[in-house]
Amino acid sequence: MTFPLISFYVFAAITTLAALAVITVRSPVHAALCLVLTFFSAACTWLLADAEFLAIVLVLVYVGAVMVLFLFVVMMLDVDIDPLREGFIKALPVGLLVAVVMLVEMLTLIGVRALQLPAPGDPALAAGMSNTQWLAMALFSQYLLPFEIAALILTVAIVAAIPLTLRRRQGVRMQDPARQVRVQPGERLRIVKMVAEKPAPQPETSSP
Amino acid sequence: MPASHLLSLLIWLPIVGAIAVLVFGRQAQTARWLALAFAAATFACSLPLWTGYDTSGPVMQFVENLPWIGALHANYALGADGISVALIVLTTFAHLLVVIGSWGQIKDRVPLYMAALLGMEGVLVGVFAATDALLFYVFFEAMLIPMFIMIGVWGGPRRIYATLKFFIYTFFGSIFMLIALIYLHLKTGEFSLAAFANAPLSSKEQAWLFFAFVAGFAIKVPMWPVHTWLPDAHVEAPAGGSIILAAIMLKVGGYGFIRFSLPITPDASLEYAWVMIAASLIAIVYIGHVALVQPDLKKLIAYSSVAHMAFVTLGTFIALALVRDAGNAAGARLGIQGAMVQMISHGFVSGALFACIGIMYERMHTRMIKDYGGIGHVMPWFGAFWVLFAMANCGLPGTSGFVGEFMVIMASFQDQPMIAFVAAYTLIIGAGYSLWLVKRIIYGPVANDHVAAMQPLDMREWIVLAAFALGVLAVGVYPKFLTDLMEPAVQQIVSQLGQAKV
Amino acid sequence: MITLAHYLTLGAVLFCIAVAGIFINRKNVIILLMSIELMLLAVNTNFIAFSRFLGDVSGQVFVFFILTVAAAESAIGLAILVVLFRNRATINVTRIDDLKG
Amino acid sequence: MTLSTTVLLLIVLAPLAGAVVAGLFRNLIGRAASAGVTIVGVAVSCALSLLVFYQLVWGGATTYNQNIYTWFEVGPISAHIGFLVDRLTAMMMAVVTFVSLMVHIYTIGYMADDKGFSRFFSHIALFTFSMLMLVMSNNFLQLFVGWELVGLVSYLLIGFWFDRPSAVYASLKAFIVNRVGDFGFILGIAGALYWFGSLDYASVFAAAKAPDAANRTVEIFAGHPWSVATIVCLCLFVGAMGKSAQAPLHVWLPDSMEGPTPISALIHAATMVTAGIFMVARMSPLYELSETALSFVLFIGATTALFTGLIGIVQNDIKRVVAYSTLSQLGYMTVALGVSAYAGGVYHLMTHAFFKALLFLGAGSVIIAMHHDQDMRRMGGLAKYMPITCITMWLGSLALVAAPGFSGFYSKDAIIEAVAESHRAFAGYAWFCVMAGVFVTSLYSFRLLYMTFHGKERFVVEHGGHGHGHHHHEPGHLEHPPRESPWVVTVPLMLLAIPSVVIGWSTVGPALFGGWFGDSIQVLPRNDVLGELAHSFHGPLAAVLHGFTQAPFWIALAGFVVATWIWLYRPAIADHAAKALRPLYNMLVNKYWVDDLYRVLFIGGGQALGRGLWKAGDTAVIDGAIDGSSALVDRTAGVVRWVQSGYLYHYAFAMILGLILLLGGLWWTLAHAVA
Repeated sequence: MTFPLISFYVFAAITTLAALAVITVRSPVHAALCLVLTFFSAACTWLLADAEFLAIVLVLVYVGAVMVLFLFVVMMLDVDIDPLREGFIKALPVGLLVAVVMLVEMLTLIGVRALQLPAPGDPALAAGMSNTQWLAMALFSQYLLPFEIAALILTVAIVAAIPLTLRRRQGVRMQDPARQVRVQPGERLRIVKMVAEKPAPQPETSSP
Repeated sequence: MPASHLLSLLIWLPIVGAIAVLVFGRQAQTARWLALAFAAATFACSLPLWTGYDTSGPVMQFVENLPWIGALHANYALGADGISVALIVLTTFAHLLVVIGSWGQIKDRVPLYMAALLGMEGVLVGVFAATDALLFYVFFEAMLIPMFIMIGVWGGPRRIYATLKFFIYTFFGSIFMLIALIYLHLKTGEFSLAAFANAPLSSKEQAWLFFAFVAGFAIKVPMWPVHTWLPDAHVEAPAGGSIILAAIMLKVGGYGFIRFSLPITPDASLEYAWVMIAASLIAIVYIGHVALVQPDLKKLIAYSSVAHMAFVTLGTFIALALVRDAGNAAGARLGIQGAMVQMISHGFVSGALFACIGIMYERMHTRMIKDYGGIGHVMPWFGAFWVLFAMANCGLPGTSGFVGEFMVIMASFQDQPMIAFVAAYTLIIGAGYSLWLVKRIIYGPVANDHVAAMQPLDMREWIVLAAFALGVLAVGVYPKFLTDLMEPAVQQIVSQLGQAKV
Repeated sequence: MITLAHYLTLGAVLFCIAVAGIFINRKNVIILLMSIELMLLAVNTNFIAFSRFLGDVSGQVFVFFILTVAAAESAIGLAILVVLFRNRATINVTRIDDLKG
Repeated sequence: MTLSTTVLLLIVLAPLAGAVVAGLFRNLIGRAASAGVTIVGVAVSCALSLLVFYQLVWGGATTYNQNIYTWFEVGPISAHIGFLVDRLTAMMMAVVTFVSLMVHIYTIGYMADDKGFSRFFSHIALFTFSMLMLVMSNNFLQLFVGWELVGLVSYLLIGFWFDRPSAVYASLKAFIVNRVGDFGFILGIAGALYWFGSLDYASVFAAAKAPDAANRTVEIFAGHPWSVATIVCLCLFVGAMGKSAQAPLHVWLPDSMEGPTPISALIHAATMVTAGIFMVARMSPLYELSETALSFVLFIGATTALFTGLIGIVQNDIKRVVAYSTLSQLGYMTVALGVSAYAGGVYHLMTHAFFKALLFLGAGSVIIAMHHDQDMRRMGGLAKYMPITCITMWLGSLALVAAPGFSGFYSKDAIIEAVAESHRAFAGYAWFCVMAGVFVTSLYSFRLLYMTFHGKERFVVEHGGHGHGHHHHEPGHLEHPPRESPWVVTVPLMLLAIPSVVIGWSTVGPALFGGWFGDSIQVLPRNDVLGELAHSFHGPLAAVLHGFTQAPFWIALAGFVVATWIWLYRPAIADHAAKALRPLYNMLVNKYWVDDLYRVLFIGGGQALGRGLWKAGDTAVIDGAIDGSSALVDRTAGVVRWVQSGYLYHYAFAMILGLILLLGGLWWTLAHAVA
């Protein structure tokens, strides 16, 4: 029982428990916070696998950005929790059964016992560089195009999220420069044809 | 050779035109003029095809070949023999007339309509020009889209039913064709028609392929008993759509039989020729009688189209039986020539009849025969055109309708006089339904006030009908220009038919 | 000694928890989204482990991409959620059945 | 010396040019010019035809047989447009163009008030063109083209007054009955092309001369060898039966009288209806090969000759009497063909063309005088009002009943004697029919003359003062007394009367017995009945004297006496006879119920069949199957669509379940693979 192994067990246990909490706690806010914990401890297990860069990215991006976004949304929406919890108990046995069956299948299929292979030396160190450098070498040479595309996808996602949530409120007076530029003279001035003088009003023929 | 991109030009010019009409044709009038310009230009460009086809040269001319999908060995391969040339010129001719004829008939969403027409034109030319099976298939299916739009948007009250029936019916058939093409591709590794024709195939393979092709083409022709989509589609289609459908689209089926079934599966075609001949004969008699009692003008003409197209399949498969069973190559050539002339002729005649119905519908907004009567009094020119086209429809000598029927009857007599006997029944029943129709709508006293108020033909309608009449008479009086054009192709087909694959 | 099996087991456990989460929280879209994030985490863990134990950088590169796409996905997913809540005033999945055939 | 192609082309194209100009530009050039241009066209054609006739008969010109242009050419099979001009053709051309010219002139008077005046001229000129194409053809294809084109013009002209439903009905009937004939005709052509290898007359006839031509057989139904020549001849004759209105395809001709009278004279008496006779004569080399076919021809001709004549006796419409007489005379011509006396048939065709055109035009003249009333029961005593019409009609009728010396005598007498000479099957039956026919002919001809021109006036003249212009009158009431028709009407009558009387004198010898037709008509020696008759022929005058001693003359005389007695002196007898012989009378008035039978059987049956196939076949079975399969898909989809609940978590479950199944499947497979 080495130190890394003990650390791994600890972090793995925290991860698992936190994940269980995510799916069972009542309040979405708590669930989000548990998810943060899950991610954080998972990042620690990644560190144990010498994937420093990705572990940090997971913490920064997920814990720092995505989970905050979750929290933000959850707290912004005034969600009535009770109807959403309906059927929780009823579905619990089925959910557990499915999960357990799947877990057994997976572990058996993967042949976990057969994969007790010890870790070889750190490939990054073997290559004489840090993990971050090692990853960057691959990313900016062999995977440059996918990298660029990923960047594009992120940008598109940001741009798409804005119009999705953008709300045009009725009755708000705003300037629209595009329409101001597009305007045609005909829309501004209407010339009406009419006689120059009004005809004299007919004398009313009053009936007795 | 400078003219070698002519076929590409004929395919893409109208398609570019369609886009141009959509982009620039916001105003209905602009769209019309633009469409007319493109249709006229395409027609003008198709004339060199006809004049430039050298009947003493190789059979396939104006050949183009560019790699298209490298992994599949599919090529953008075009070429035209006499049959293709005739059909392409017919296509451009009919589209030009339809653009003119639809001038005032379509008032709603003109740019889209004109674009659909032009798109249709390009695709149809592509069908007739493709010498690569995959390219053919793409055009074959693309053809459905503009027609789907035309019937679905400008159609009559039951247009949704009709479009669905039309689309699913024809699509159903062509899926089998696609399977056959894929099979042939796996077998030969190519998509070129010439490779398919040379592929060695066992008789069992041929039988499967034959019926797959029949499923695709018989529905398109349409042959009895898969004809029922046609009357429904015609009834709901706008006049222009009907003209294109009857004059050009049905020809794709007959063309397919000649291009695919006969060269690729000659032995299976021979084995099952009797099925095709029997179906054709049934169509001639059965459909003739059904046409007789239709209360709806368009249905009547649609059914008569089915009966006339039966001559195309009859001539095609009689030729096969003749050359293989009796070694009668002369008779076989007569049969195929007859079938091809019948296709061209039917293009003129049915196109003209649907144009006439469109003109009547525009004035009366009814297609029921009983609402008409005595039109000859109020529209004398129109009456004369009607009588001419009705006579062509029943195969009067001197009109185009006669030539094909005559050749096919002559050819089928050589195979088996009883076949000719049944086929010649069209003389009687064709005259029956065509002229009885004339009697009810053109002749007799003026039926009602609406008929009395019908306006005589305007200049534009007159030009359309006169152009069709010219075509009908030209083919009828001097068919040699047509038969000479197609003779090398027919000769090649017949010589291919003579060789068994197994 | 940490072996590959440890990581894979952790991944499988996380994944199955996520599956169970989907089952038992089927009405709450937010928890559903969170479960999906958990699944992705499980997958990423596997990738990292394989990358480490096979000495191949591709696994880590993939994790990188998955993180990117998952971030994009959750951004869009949450945006949709907001719009959904604005229009329906609920995030109850049982009330969202417009796709019913 | 050979004939000039230019001249022949001019003969054909001059009427066509007239027709096109008058047809397409009639609004531009007006009525008079339309009539003028067509008359000029036909006159040119007539003059040149007579020139060709002269060149062939006296000028020593050889037979002309050339193609003008190729219609189509498919391998060894080619079809041409070309001319074959020999004496048979030349005679037909002369007759057609001459009668046509007369009719054109006559039309100016007859159609003077009709608004379709120009259209009518363009149609009859077109008819002249078509008929010339037919007779001048040198191949089967062009024959068929002309054959159908004359049918087309006949259709257009019968339905000329197309606001009359009866006329439109008659035109449709004529066309479709003719189409039944054409149905056989085209099969005959196909047979000739297949078995004799060509569409050209010359090649076909050459092939028919081959020694084994008569013995070639074909098994259309296995086990029944049929002679090829018989099939071809019978099929072709079906065409002739349609065009020449032989029973049972005769029904269209009486109805065709709905058309204007000039075309009744031109098309339905003198020219078009004789096309069938001409065709069979032209095909004589083929027909000589088949005894069976000729016997069939003989039987049909004899039946038509007698039984249609009988109907003529009970008709009251003046034109219908003449129409039935035409049917009967066409029967005579067919009989002549049936006994291989082709020259006799064609000769009767020629004389008949003149006198029957005369009779029709005369009837038309009477109809003009009676203000387009055609019922003979409202005529009588017209002789004093219209002497020229009366005299010419008498001359025509005498020719028709074969009074010795008149043209009809020579032709008809020859036919009767030829039948007597023949030993073919049905010759006895035919002899009875033609002899009885002589009596019948005499009866209806004189009945017509008496009812129209003699006896009591049965119309009422209302002397003017109403000022009603064209008010519709009671039948039989005239505004003013009938008067003789204008010169454009009477001149053609007189011009036609001349050949009706005299043409037999000079032509009978060469035409019937002198081998005048040369190679155009070929008769096997054993069938040559006219050759037999030639031995007893000693010139036209002797023939007349001989005629007085023969049975036909006395039979005709008996008819004359009976007709005179009944219709001139004792009109009541006719009614008594009609009452006494009620069933017979009914049968004749109803035309043996043939029309009614056809109406029920073919029109009703065809429509019922169509309706049945449409409703039961198309709608119920085919569309039923198609809509049924789509309904099946619809129903299946309706059942399985609950799967698509729309709930996200259902889809998620499905995915997870699928995943579990997949993993389980993989597990199972691996376990087995290891084991």
